[in-house]
Amino acid sequence: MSVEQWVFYVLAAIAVGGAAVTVFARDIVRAALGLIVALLMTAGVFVLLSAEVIGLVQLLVYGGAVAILILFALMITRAREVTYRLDGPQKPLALLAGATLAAAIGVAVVGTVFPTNTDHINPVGFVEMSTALFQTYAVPFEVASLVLLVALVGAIIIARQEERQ
Amino acid sequence: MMPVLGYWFGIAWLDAILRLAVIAGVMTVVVIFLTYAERKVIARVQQRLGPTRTGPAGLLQGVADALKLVLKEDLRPTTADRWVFELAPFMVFVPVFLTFVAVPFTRDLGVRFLSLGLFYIVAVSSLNIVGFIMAGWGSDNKYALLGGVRAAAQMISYEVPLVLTVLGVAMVASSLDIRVITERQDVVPYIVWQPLAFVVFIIAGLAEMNRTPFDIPVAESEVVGGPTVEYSGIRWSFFQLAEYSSLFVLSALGADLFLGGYIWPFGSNPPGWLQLILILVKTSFMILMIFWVRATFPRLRIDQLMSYCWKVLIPVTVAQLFFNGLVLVYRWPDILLLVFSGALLVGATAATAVAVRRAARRPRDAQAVRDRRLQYARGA
Amino acid sequence: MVGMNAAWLLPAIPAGAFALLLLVRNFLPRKGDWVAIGAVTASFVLFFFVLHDLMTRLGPNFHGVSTGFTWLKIDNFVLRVGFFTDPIAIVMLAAVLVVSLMVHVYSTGYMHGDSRYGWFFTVLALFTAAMSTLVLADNLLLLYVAWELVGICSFLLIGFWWERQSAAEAAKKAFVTTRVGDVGLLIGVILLWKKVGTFDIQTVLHAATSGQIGHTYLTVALLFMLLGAMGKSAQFPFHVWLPDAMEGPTPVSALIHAATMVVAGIYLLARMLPAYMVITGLGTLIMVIGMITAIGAAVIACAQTDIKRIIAYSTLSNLGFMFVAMGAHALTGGMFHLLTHAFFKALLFLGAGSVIHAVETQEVGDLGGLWRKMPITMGTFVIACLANAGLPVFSGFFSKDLVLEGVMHGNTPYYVALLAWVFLSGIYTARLFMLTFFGPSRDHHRYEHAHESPPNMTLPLVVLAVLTLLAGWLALDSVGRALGFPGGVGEFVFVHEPEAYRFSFTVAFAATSAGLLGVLATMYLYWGGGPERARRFADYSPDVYALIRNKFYVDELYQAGINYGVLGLSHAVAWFDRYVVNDTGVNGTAQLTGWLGYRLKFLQNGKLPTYALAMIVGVLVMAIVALSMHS
Amino acid sequence: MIPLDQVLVFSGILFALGVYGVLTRRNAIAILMSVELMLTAVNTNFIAFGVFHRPSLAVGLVFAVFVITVAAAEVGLALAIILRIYRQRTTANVDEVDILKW
Repeated sequence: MSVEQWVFYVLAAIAVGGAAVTVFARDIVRAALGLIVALLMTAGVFVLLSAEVIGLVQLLVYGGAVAILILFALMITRAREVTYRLDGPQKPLALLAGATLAAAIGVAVVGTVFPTNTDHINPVGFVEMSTALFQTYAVPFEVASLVLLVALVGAIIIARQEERQ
Repeated sequence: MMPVLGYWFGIAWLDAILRLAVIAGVMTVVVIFLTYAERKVIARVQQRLGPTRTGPAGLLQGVADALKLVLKEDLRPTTADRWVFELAPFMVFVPVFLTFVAVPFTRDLGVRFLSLGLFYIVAVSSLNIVGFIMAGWGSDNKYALLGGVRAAAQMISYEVPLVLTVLGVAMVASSLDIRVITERQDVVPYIVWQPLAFVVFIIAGLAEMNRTPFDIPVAESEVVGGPTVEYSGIRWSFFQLAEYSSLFVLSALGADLFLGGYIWPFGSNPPGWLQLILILVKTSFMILMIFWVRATFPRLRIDQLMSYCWKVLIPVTVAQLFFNGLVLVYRWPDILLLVFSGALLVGATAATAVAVRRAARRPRDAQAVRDRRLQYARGA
Repeated sequence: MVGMNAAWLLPAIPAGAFALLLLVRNFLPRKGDWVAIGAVTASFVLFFFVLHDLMTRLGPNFHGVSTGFTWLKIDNFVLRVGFFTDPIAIVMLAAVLVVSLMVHVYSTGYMHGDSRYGWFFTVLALFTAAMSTLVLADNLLLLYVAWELVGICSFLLIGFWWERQSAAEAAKKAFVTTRVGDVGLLIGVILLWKKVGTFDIQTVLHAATSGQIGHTYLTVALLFMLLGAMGKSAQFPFHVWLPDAMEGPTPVSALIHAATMVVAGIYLLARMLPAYMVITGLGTLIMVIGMITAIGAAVIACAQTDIKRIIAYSTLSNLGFMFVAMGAHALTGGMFHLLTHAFFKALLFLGAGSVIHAVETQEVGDLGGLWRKMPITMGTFVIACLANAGLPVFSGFFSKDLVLEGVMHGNTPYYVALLAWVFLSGIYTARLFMLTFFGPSRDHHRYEHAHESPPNMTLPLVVLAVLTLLAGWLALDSVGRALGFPGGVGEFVFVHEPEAYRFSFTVAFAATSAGLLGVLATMYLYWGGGPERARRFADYSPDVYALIRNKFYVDELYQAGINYGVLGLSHAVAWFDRYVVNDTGVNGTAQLTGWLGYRLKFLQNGKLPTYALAMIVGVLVMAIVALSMHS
Repeated sequence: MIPLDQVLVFSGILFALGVYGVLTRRNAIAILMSVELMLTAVNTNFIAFGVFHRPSLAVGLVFAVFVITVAAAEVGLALAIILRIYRQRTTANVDEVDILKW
């Protein structure tokens, strides 16, 4: 077992732990902190998979995003609710569904023979990826940026308080 | 690879540990010196003497402070969230520590030379926002929480112009490798081609580091130290460590990106000692400038801070990026970079000045803003 | 030169007139009656061009000419509006157009001052168009459409005075009764189409005669078509609607319920005769049905007192006679009788209408001695009566002889029965005109008031009387040749080979003596003093008289069937509908849905996590199914 | 060298945890966090398939970029909506935002 694999196990374990905190924690800020742990470790996994760019993008985007999430959580969660039960009444069912889903995915992964040779990683170079992003998929990229812009404008319009209230 | 810090013993994990140790040591020394330097510089600006007693000319003042902090009791409020409270200083410090990894000091001196170094620094440096929030929330203290929220809002906002200025330089150099960027400046440093980027870089950097005039999150007169209010001893020292380390890293990065780093003005490959001197001089220049700003400007209000970021800095930096793109794609002469960037700088300065003067003439504006904020706080 | 390719214009012109009148009749002078008359006249003139063209082409290998256009096209199935012109159609068309024209003209007088004068002509125009289409149709579907259209016209015109309860009832009765037959026709058409794959009549006939259609299948299809013919031609047991149809205006009775529409059934049989000839038993069946209708109607006619009903039963009787002719495959005679009957029966009706117009009653018991007041009507009426009685020289004589001769070969019992029918015809015909025009006037007030009809009513009478006098002579070869036909009617209308009319002295003598006997006996009964002798004669057997007087109680039988059978069934169905369909089915479904909705609505609790859970469960089920299907 | 299926199992666990969080959380922000978790799991899959496929597919990485973009847009809009709801109903509890029920 190579060092890389050990590193992967450690990262994955921490990530799953963070994710568990995200979904099981009773406190929303802790949940958010668990989320950032999970996301950072996943970014580490990306780097291990030699997708450094995506890993860094993940850091860049989610560092800020999670901070914002926490801000909002603090802002709109009433004080008595911070320690209030975060979970709804359908917890057992949700647990069952989640477990079944994990089992189904596991069975599917184990039972699938992947068509191409998957015995080692083929790194995607930065230049190669940029070419794909800005030339081959330039139009989808532009559309994605447009989506982002529209979402931004929409968010502003939705969130803005009416002037005459 | 670099000969100074090459593969020691040829063992990867040992190598990594050694490097971390070196970073920690260097940073500690640098921070101790910087605290002393700041106190001295500001004292001089304010026509005081500053620390003089400890050691020759007070040189050991920093060491003494550090010792005191380490020895002090590490307090924790009983209602604080234990894990969050205790991990927050590390969450603030680690990203700075990680940014240190990618900064080249000379051609051969540096922890790691990454081809995506600039991107890496930008990505990692954004993480310490979370640390401030953790500190603010975990302390279970109103001022701390307020400070943490302020820090988050400010740092997220100013990250955008910071990234955009860095991106401008990266465009001109057409690389994300900091060494490559530095070595493209063997003739003309990028401060010439991108004066606006340089100015915005310093401003946004100040905001990122919560330094005056953007020290709103930690303002003693408002939130009594903000997120760090409940910290003491070794944990508080980590905040200090993080602040001065990031000051140092950012200055070094600014020197590399805008001032020609370890090369300019001595051609493409000056000798190693000269490179070290060059980078130290330029970093010191940056640091001194930041101290100078701190000693000069009063603190801004948070709404002014936000308006300045979203209404001035981001538009002009985006415009600069756009012009850079035009010049680079159509291969116009480089002088146009200076023309556009300079024009934008002048325009932004003029606009800011006009806005400041107008705001000063309308005191009711501030009152109105305060009223609205009160209204909002009451849940209206 | 306008010829047979213009045959489509014959229905098209009245159809155009109908459309015009339907839209703007109230804005036209005289409510647009001239439009209808002009259209029919135009068709009538055009008819002669078609006839001329047909005669130039007539020959041993000539079957007919088909013109028209595509109606609709579905894949390779083409439906045509096609017009098929052959001698059979021409004979029928002659009857239709002549009588229609006469009735149109007559109606300007008879219907004068009626509140729905324009509407009357509108429907008449539609009827003329529809009837021409029916006659000329080259495919069964178009024929069926026209068949229903004339049914509609009949319905509208019987119920023309729908303010009268009896008229509305009669219209409904006619419509419902013929509908039974129409459905049969539709089924027959569909059956034939399913087998042959086309509606084209000639193709169907060819398929039938060449044995492409199995005999059992063909028999069933033809029996259904026979049902249609029986309904339209009011054969027993569907005959009940025709006497009641006399509630309509008299010109309508003349046109639709004597001369044209009711013989559509005969025409259908004539058109499909080659197919009917394939199945041996069908001819006998048709003959039996026709014979029952003919004799029964003739007997009933002897005891009726309503002048129009007597003529209506006479019509029924003649229709039965034509059915017998068709059943005996005496096509030539049947079609010829159709033509002559159209003339003299229309004449009878129009004469009766003239009388009714004058005295405003239909009861023969209130009439009498009118010959002094209305000489023209009387003259033409007598001619029509003599033709109906089948006395020599008049057209009925020739056509009847032609049929009798056709029947006589190998069908002696039917021949004898038909001689009895001729006798009965003589009786009721003589009774009719004796009671109407001779003897003392039984209602003085009405007698005083009576007057001859205006010229626009008497002119058609005269024209039809002339036709009644002369049309019969067409049977003779020499007369036919002189007029330009290849021969007499026998040469003109035939199925397999021309059958030239050979005047048979035996048949003529037997028939004439039978008719004459009936006439003379009746004249004796009613001569001079009125109906006393006849009443005494009836009193010999009051039961039998009552039976005949009440039309063998067929209507009552039907009414009982409706009362007990249909209404009983309706009650059962209504119960089923109310409790099973409505309460359990409709309301039950609604209540079940409502109850379920009330229960299930709580699933829609507005909480997003619930919805998300449902979604995930769905995805999981699909995933598990997919996985288990793969492994 | 990490085997592909281990990465996939890892992402599957993350995804399942995210699903559980979406189903069980009542606070809208917490639900949003769980959704982020699911998106990251999906991204892991994209990248894994992208790099393990031979010849390597830049498409997987490009897709990951798009997913992150859309996730950012989604977070922005969702937060705006949550903020709006909070202003109207003074709660971010999705159980209490159920006026669309029967």
